[in-house]
Amino acid sequence: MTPGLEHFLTVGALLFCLGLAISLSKRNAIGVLMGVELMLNAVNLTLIAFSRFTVSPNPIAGHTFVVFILTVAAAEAAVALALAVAVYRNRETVDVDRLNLLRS
Amino acid sequence: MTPFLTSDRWYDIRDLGNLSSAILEALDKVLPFEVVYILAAVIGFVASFLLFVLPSQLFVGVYGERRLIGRMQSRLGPNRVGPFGLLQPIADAIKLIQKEALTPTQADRAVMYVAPILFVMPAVLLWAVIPFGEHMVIADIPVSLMYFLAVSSLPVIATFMAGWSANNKYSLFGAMRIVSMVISYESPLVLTLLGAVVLTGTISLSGMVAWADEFNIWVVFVQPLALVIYFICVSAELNRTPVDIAEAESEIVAGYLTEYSGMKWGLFYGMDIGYALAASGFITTVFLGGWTFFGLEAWIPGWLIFIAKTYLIYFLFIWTRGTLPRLRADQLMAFAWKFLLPLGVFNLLIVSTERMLWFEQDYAKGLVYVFAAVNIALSAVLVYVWARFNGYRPERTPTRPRLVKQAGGYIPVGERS
Amino acid sequence: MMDGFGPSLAFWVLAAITLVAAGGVMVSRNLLHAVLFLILTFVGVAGFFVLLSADFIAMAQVIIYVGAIAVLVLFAVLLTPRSSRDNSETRWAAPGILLAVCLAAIFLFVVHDTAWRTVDAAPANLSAASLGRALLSTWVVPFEIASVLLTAALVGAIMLTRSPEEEAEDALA
Amino acid sequence: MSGVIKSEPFVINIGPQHPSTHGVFRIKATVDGEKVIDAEMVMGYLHRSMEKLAEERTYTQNIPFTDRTDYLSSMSNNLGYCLAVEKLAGIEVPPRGNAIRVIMAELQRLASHCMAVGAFANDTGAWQTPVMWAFREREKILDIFEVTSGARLTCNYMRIGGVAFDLRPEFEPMVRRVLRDFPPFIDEMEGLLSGNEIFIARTKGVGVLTPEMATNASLSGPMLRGSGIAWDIRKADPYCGYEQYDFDIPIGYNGDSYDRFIVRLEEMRQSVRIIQQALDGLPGGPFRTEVPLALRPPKGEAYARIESPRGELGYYLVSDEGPSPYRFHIRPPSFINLSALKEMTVGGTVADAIVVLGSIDIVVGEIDR
Repeated sequence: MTPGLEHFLTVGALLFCLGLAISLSKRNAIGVLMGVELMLNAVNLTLIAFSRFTVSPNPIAGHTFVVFILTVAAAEAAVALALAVAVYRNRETVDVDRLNLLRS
Repeated sequence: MTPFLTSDRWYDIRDLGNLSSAILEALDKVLPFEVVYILAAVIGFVASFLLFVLPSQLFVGVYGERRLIGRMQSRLGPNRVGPFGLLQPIADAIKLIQKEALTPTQADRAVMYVAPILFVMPAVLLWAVIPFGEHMVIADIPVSLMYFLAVSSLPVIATFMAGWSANNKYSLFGAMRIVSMVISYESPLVLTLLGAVVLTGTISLSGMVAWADEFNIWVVFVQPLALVIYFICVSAELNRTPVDIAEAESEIVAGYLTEYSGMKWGLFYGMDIGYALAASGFITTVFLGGWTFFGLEAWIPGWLIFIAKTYLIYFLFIWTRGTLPRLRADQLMAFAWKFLLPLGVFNLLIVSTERMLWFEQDYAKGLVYVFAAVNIALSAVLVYVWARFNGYRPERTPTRPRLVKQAGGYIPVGERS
Repeated sequence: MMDGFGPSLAFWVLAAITLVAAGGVMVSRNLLHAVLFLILTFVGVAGFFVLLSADFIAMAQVIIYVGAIAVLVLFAVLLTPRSSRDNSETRWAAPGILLAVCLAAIFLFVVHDTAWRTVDAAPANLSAASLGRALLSTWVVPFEIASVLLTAALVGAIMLTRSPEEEAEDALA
Repeated sequence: MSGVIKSEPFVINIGPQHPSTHGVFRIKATVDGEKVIDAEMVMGYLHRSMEKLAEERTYTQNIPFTDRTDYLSSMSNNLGYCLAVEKLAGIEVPPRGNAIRVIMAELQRLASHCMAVGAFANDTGAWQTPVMWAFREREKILDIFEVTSGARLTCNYMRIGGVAFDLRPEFEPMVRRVLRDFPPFIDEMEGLLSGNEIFIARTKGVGVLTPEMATNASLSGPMLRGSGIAWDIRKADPYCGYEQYDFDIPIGYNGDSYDRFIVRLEEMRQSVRIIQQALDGLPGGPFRTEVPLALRPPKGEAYARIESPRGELGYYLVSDEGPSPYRFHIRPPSFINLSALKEMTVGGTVADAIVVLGSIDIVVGEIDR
């Protein structure tokens, strides 16, 4: 079967949902971050697939979006990991269930 | 289709010799075009592997390096197996294959098995985009410089896996060090290459060679600082002495390789050389004009020039390895962030300005020679000034101790005895 | 245009690799294994980009995700202690997974129910050069903002991870 | 040390099997990331109970034991022991014997410092090149020892009352060749390492010993001189006629590893000067005072000390008029110098700890005896 737009979009959707499931269900803050990265990747895949397959006067726009997402993902990963390390240093844990300082 | 598959310049074996071209032309008449095309690519790959990669690996990488280092250290080096010890690498390989591949009980077995394989794959893939000569490139993709950078960032993962999976503290040290070092050295590395890219206006390696051919000047003359920084960064990424902190023998035994034995260790060892050779080839292509030599390539085959230049750069790797002590991990970090990165930014600024000037002069051919002269002077000044700014004070470190005639107590510095 | 055996095979192999690796991130108990699976996913997505004629983006994906982000994640894992390196689920795992499954169903329905207007031939100007031109003409303001964002993230990450001793050292200096 | 990586503290064993511990020595280091926060020295892997064994053997039979304590400077160890016995029994050594002893001790210092400097460079990561260069020069000295005493490493050459054999005719040209080759070699090492920015970065300010710390730990030798203290037994308490020779004591500036390194290099220059003078003024006459083989020194005790390549090497002997010593004790410089290791390593990185250990120049045979 020849892969078309639907195929790429399906992979992107599945990847996104897997990322969502990971980020919602993982206990470890770094695990949550990995889920977020997977979701971003899925979005990138979808954007590139659209830019390649759909009729558009300016198909490079999809690529531009992906470049920005890459940038944001790098910044997000750096800050999130710094947060995880800082949280670990202060609370001795990166378990998101136990980061409940605000609970009465 | 994809740019990888549609590029019309695949590896062309016809440049290598008349015999193979005759065979291929004969085949062309009986077989469909695509089959001959793919056949030529396969033969080209195998030929380049047999003619360059394998001999380089074994006889320049293993034998030549050991022999040269031996001479630098006033010993003979391998000289027993075969004529001049030339078969030593093969004897080593046989020995390594015979050895038992040990795995520690508490190790992460799967990861430990996969790591050497993952380490080998990128080393082979790297050669795909290096042009050995005119049309002699396996995949002439438009983003080959990016491809090289991308693929050469993969072995880090393998070395990390190796270091982490062995469940040995020294290995873990090696893994931590290599991860932190790669984070630090990736940025100056890419920044300096950006200098070369801005100057030549292409991210295709063939395009860079073509630029050098067109303007009759190598990138290194216009970008001397970029080559120096790139060489240091790539040594750091490849774990070559003086920056081999991830497998620093005198500190952490063998770093991530501590628990490896047999051919699994041999793969790491051999591919270390493979990466250094690939990096030499990359430097040759980007900075030294690849297979061109100011018109000499009309008489000498281009691939011979390319190999000669590659070995010359590889000799530099061997030379630094035989001479210099090793920096400490935190000093290396500081060196990357405080010294190389700002210099890379300066370099990029300079070359961007020049490119702008050049654009306004409609890419006049003579102007690039002026840039070369300016840049060489400017680089020397920049390095010196920036080093002084970073606290480089050689005159404050006396190389001779004080001398006193009489035994006695403590003599404070500055007091005459 | 995606005809021929090669691209089809590549697509199915890449899809299998990517999704299985993403599933590996979900199910592996060891956090380090999860990161390694994540890296495999990134490489698979890069392969998709190559298949979609986005060669520059593919290379950038490998350099940034595999070379930088994954290495950062590995580093963060090493900096947290061995005891907290498990990758187990929280108490709220079941609703989260349920939500993801529902969302997947919706997505798949939308994807397959819409009549996409697609072209067969790849657009001509998807090269790195045109991307660079677009970034520095049409999209120059977001481009500059992105660079500011990166700088802010760099500074922020450094400030977040400084230990009290280092602050004290700097206060003395 | 703000640039180092931190993690949870864990214990790492540097040694007993480690490329840089110069023998079977072990540092149990507690590290936080790369930073050493605690270090415990574990020794005794090479203990051979020499001090007790020596009480069962005659005074002359004990000389080979002293070869095997500091096996990198056996001549100096022979000399220290013989001096102690001579002091105990009141034996005079003829001038020729003394001059030969001085030449041998200084040659031994050259050989030992070659090893120290080369191994230290190896510890900083200069992969094998300096150590091979140093071995090339050391080889010439070992050849001299072989010609003179018949052995290269464990020479067993000194005797109570002098030396075992007279010098052979080949001796003088061989020593002259060493004297000719050594100053260029030292300059070469200086060019390769002393001015090397990486080497300076690795060693400068690493393992700093203040003069107070050095004296409190009763250090000696290049360790003490590196901290800027002008102390040399050859000057302070001359033996074997060292007072006749003209030489200087090199002293360092800050007491870091780099200073200890340049002090060792300079000591090699001074040793060349001493050998030159001793060889030029080599007196004739007997090379040994004849002493009975089963020597029974009068009741009493004696302590003789010399400046071995590693520092103050002392031998303490108690005699009960028997044929063997009642008590035999060695003050090994390596062992005493090692006592400052913890202070120097804690707070640095693992890589620094290796450099510091290399700069102490230990010989495990001497530590464990």
